[in-house]
Amino acid sequence: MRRRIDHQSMDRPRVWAGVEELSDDPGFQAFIEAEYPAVQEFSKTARREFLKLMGASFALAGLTGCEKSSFVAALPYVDQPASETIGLPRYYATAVSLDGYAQPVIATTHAGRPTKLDGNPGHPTTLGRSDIFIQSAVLQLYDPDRAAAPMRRGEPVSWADVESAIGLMRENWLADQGEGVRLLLGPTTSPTLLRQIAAFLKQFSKARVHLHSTAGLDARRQITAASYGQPLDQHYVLANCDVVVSLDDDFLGPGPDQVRNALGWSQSRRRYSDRPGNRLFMAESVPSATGALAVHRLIADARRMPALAEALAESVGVAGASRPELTDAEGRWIARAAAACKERPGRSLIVSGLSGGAAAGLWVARINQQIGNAGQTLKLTAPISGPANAGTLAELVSDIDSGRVNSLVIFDGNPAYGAPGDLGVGEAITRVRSSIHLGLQRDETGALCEWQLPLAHALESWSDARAVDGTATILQPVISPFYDVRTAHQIAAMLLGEVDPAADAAVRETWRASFGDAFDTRWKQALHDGFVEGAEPSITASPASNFIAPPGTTGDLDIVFRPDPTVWDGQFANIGWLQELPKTLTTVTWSNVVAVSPALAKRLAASNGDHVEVKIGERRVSGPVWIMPGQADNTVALFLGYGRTRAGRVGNDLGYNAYHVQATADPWLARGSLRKLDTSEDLAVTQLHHRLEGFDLAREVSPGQAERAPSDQASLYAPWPSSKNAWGMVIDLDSCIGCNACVAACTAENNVPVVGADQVRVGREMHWLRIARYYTGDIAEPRSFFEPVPCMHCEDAPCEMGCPVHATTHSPEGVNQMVYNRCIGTRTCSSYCPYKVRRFNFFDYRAPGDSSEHAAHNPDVTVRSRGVMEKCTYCTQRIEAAHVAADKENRPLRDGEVITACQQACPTKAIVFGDINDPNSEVSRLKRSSRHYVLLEELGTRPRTTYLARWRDDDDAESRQG
Amino acid sequence: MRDVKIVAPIARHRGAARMVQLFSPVADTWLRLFLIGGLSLAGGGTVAVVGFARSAYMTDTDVRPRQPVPFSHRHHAGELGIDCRYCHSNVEVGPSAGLPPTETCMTCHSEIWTNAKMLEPVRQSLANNTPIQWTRVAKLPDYVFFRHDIHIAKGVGCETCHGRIDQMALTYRAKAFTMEFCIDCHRGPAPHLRPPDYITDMAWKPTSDARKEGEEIAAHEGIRFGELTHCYVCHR
Amino acid sequence: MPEGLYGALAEFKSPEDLLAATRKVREAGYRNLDAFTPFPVDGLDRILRLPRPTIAFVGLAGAVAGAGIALIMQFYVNYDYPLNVGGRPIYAISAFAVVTFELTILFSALAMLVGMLWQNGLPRLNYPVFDTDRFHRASKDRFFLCVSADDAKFEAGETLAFLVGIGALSVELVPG
Amino acid sequence: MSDRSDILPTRQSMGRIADQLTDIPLHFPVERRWLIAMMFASALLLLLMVSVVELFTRGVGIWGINIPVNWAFAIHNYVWWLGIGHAGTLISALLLLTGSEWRNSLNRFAETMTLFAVVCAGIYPILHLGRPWYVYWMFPYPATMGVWPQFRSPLEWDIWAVLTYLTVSLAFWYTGLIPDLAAARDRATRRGWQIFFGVTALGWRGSARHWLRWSQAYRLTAGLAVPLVVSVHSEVSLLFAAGQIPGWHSTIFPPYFVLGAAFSGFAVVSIIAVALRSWFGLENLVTNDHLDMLGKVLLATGLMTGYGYVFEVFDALYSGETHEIQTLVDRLAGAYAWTYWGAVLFNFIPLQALWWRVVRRSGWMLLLVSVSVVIGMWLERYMILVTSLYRDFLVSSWSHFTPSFWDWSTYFGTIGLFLVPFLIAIRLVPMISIFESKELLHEEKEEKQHA
Repeated sequence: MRRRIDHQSMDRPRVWAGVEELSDDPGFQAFIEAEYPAVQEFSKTARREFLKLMGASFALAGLTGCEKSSFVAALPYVDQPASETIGLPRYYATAVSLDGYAQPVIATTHAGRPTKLDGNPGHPTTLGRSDIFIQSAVLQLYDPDRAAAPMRRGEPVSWADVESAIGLMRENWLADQGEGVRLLLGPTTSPTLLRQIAAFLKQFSKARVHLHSTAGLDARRQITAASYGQPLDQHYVLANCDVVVSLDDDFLGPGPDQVRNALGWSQSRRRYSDRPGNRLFMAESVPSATGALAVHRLIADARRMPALAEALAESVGVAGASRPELTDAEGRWIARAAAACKERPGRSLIVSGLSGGAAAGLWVARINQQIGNAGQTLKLTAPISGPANAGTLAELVSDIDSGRVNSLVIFDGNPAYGAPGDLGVGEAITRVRSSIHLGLQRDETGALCEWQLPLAHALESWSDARAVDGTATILQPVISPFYDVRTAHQIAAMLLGEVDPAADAAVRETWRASFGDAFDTRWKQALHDGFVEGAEPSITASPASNFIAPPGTTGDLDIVFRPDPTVWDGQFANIGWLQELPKTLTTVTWSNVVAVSPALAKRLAASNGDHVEVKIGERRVSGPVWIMPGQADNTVALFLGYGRTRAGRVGNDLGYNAYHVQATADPWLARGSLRKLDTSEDLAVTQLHHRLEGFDLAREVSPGQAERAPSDQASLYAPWPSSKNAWGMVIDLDSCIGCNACVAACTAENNVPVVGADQVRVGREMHWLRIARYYTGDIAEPRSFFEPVPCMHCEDAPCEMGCPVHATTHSPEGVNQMVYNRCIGTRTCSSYCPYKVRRFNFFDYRAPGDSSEHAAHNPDVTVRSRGVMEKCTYCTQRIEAAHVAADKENRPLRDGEVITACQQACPTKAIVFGDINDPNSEVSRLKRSSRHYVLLEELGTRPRTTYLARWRDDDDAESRQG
Repeated sequence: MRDVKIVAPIARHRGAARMVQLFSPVADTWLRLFLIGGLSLAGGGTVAVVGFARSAYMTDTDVRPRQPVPFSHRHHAGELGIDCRYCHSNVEVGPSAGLPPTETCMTCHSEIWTNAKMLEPVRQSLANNTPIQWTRVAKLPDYVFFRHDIHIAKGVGCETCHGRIDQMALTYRAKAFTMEFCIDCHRGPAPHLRPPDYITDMAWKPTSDARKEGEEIAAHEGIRFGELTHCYVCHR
Repeated sequence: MPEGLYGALAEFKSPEDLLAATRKVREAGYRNLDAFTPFPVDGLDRILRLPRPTIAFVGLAGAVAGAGIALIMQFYVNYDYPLNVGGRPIYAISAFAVVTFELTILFSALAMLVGMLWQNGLPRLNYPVFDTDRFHRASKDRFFLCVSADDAKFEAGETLAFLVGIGALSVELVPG
Repeated sequence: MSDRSDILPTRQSMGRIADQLTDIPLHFPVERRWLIAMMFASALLLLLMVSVVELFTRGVGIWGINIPVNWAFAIHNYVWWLGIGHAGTLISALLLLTGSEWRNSLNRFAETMTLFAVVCAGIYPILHLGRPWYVYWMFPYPATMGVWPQFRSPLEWDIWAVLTYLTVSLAFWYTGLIPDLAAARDRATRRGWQIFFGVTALGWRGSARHWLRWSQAYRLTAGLAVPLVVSVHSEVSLLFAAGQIPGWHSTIFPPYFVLGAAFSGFAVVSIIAVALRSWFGLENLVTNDHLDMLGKVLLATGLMTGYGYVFEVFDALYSGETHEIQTLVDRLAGAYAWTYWGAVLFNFIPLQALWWRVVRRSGWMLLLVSVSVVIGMWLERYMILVTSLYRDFLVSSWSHFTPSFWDWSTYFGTIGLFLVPFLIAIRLVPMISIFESKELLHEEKEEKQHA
């Protein structure tokens, strides 16, 4: 033993814990580089892989010494923060943002680093629910490709350089009141930023602000402006709706409003226990998550939306509407929808999306007015995001073209990538004399600008923003910036002439004005609560009375543009979690597609993955085709957000750039043509087969249907005694909107690795929870279903029986346990699993050892190594933490004390988890529901995770027969 | 008529005839020794490997790693009688007992032994705001999620796992932190429990009947018997 | 018993010759006999009055031991750390049957192999009969009868002569 | 039985058989052809080593497996090799007990083949593991973890079954080999050979006492080996049948697997018989009658396997279970229908030629049929694994499987792992049981004399 003591001296050789570690040793790397000079040419990952291999072969050859030690360094604080409990998480209320809107969150931090974001339960719009963007924002924080320091023309500079350069610019601007100075902003709700911009415009009276929105916010405002005579924000009060009619508006799809709409929708949907609480009529050109939930889904080309709107208006008796020519199906749908709306005056809602344009929007406004929905189910407010009275991007480009711009400041936007291709923004930017770009990344736009100033991430920033209803949140940093970055407010303050502004100064100043004397208490309260009470007041507005002609119909196909369901407008392209999330309805990952109808695919003789060229005007782009069951025959959908070139290592060179063919004049609906190319690609899809094939996996029940006799789930085996708590889960298929928030939350909570497109392609995605998506019926007119499938935690689990080493066993609380450190990787459990919910580490899927993404890991969950099985654990770390908390207080667990990550995220509360031994728990109550059923019950596995069948409307049954 | 060969044992024609006596009698002895030796080696090897896994070498017990400051628990906890929780203040509230921040050391050592050479790293730590690099003695693998707080709350004393820290000049791992060690107590915690007042008492001995007393404590603390040996209790 | 002598070895052409010769040797009163043949010769054991072999009992003992060890092992490991495996019983006897069966056979077969070698006194590389000139054909095509020097009736010259008399192809003395 | 006395030509002497067979190892006759074969086999073995290094360095992800098809080539080839490894012991043990003398010319190389086939099979469960370095966790040893193996798992049964099978086969093979090693020892002239055969023969001297005990031990071991063979492949079938996956969860599996194993095993025995007899000029020992018998057995086991196919279809249809029927349809017409129809084609079509005596008695024809059967059985195992897994219960988990380069290289590599020791073995030990041939020859001559 004595020799060991010597080993502990500070200069002792490093101790190898595994072969992989060798590759990280600089000495070894130097040796390899000397021996194999070509290694230096390798890409980072290839190089790592090579080093790993070399490390392994040297270890096998016995070249390296082998020494074991479990003695590692331990570093205490020098001065421990008083409130810090080592090993326990702390929580902060703050917000991240999407399209300028605040997405209120509670950030979980471990030892000072945020690891998980969840909705803020106290917040009036989200009630603690979240979406995929909230869940993934934490990975964006740790994105290793973030801009780390200010740069000028690609050369690193200091912030002092930046400040002095801005000082010089300001001198020039002051000379001519900012003539030639332009600010370009994405939509923002931040009172502080808006105040700073107003101050800037005051200082430089001839400067102008331009607004650039990628995801259609400006288009929506144009529609309301045309429909109501003033730009307005629409707020759907879905909780009060009995009938909803949507004309190509995917209001439950991704976007800033998703959580609020999903909550309202599910609230009204679950209003009664014996029948569905509302009915949705959807006319859509491209299948969407919302359309999948519709009772009556009409497939219509995008160009039909104004006509359908007018027909509906005519049917409910709106003055001035005349009945356009309709097909039989359209006619039937209109008749049903109109009847349903008229039956529920004031409790119905008609909405329309971007593809209908102002023509449909105006009719919809009039219908809502006519049947008394306005003010009841449809609330209007003044625009929540600003800046008001901003110019457009097109105006900016034309100003640049005519030489009227000499200085351009771009606030956190990427117009060189994310703007209609015909504008030529990138080229225009290069012609501005001095340009400044603020951004998280040195993206396509940043690369073109003279100055690239790195922004702090929302989780590192003092800032403020307002949620979709106008409720403001003061953003507080939950971690200090680990790069040399500044917030937008600090840079704005620099533009206003301040030197080295403090991070929180501008925000405090804004709120000092509104909090007044009670500043300190209210500020503290706001930070604690995560929001400041006070939504935007609603206003009443009457629809305009003019007539808007629908746009003409030239060209053979309707081409609609949609933000991508997971990477949105492209800003999240470098977030692996979002890239690997299967896109709702297609389950494609790592790419966007050109979605076409089955009929069109047949005409083109194209199958999934074949490349097609989309031609709009003279602009072309080519991408892989995806045959979308239920898409309108002559509509093609292009998805924005891909084809990025400077997103980072994750997001570069994936998919095609749909912005390229977007037109400034009508960016959301165009006419164009399609041509099949000879090439094709293998799309990384997580679900290959979508037709339900007659199985009753995703069930439906009619309200009148006789209650199914609850099964006693008989077993040949004597039951094992249960401990006091017995965990179970119920998933309500009627509420699931397929939004993937649960999957993203699970990924974040359980350190689920990202495996990359190639691994997804061969079927090795690691998500513990998948949203199975099925359709039944004709491929041209299918009914779609979503079914989240986590581990069933079978009481008579076939998987456990297969394991030869006791690596998967059952807890007395009924949890099917998977012990990674005992697993030897026989994969028997997965072979035997009828639900195929187990996931295997075919390779070492851990991020490279030096990756900053490790900081996002939940320290309470083991990071799995190569060769072990993993699966849903019912978030056992949360169960055990709750047990410890309860046991320390010597009390039983309360219902709702354990919340799984998926349950916590779900915006429709479709997932309920709890103790099934407690007859009064929510989960027990749901298990007694008449809609309750067990997936593959005939196998006798006795799952703890069960389902509530989706409601089938009686009406719906009629229509099937008819 | 018949050609019968009679071969005399003494007069054998070594060259002509084929002899099949290939081995000397010693070869048999060697072969047997080899067989016995091989079998004993295999058997002994198995026993040795099983034993080696439990050896002090493999479990890292009885090793006193060199520390930047030769901190003596015997002096502080034993002779001075400072309570464990004075320095390891996190032990009742969090999963980790917590190493004392430099500030804690300096509460006393800004007053006494202010110039001791031995304490130079501590002063350096405070001056430079860099942590002292201790070498961890009690370490569990990454996949074991141990929580101090619940063990303390339920009556498991420090000494139960860490041994007589108050007698260690340089700290070492007193107990082998094998799964057997943990599971033994998780199966039948009663004999290992003590009243809350004696959690940090190193010299505590159960009064008379450890099991009976432990069972009383367990009942009082509501220890979930039978639920502590499934995998997710420690592995996640 | 003469020092340095193991016995007398007689070579025969066929099993039948050997059987006939053996019968005669026994009739002549020799008792301490052994035969060496290239393959098992039917009926030789009866003529030599060899006891019935007990390998079957060794095999049975091995089988019982194997079954016992397998069952005890499987019961013990589940007793030692009882874990709920898919709701199956702790002592799942039907599931234990397979390993029990395998170990029964394994132990039985190994016991018989070891027992056979042990009872035969093998391995034994050095043995007196190898020290003869003709014995190498015992594994080829000749059949040998050996009269042990321990035999009460053994007398080198006489015995050799007797063996020649009953039709041996060759005879020789085996040094001890 | 008329052809019983014909099975070995009686116009040969015992001594010649002994010399002929011991000469093969002692004075190896076909050096050049052997070298070429050895180089080919070594190349394959090298391929296996490269594949294994790659596998252990990077992980099982180098194969084409995924979720749901997370068992494929490794288990597939494991079952295939193990099935082949069933013929040797069956021929030796079962036919020994039933007194079928024609086995005597075949049993030694059939057993040898068995051993190496089982070794090939045996490495797969280790290669297959995600963390092969922890394979010892499958054995009950007093771990510091206090955790034991899980004896309800078919995989755990499997380890015991395969190790038992390997050990008992080895014991049985060796027991039968001892007298022949002694024969080789007595023929050997070079010191090296003398020591090698001297030690391995353990000093066997053919004493009547020894033969008596030996015979009993040998016959009893044979008696144990027969149920063992049946149990081992039944147990392997439980690897599948114990799961609930459609197409696996069936009571037909144990007999279906055992018969299929015997079928493929006899095919390989036929291949080796034909090859060895032409290489070493053993027509006097492996006669056309032997080939005829092999052909008949092949036909019989083939037809029984065919019954398994028919019953599997019937079973699925009769069950009325939607998932079972779905899997049946997938087998017959799904993405991997080629494996099903390939198995049917290769297994059963050329097999029908064996109804003709002339085909059975022709070495080349029997060889071709046997090769076809080996391919057919390989496809069958592919079919059983992949068609059941790629589309199981939940439509959302349906996927595909495509073997990768490393799948193939590992598989072909194991053929090297089989051939290299086999080629060495034919240089080391007599490939046909010498003493049993002599015994048979003697009995035949006796009979002739009496007749």
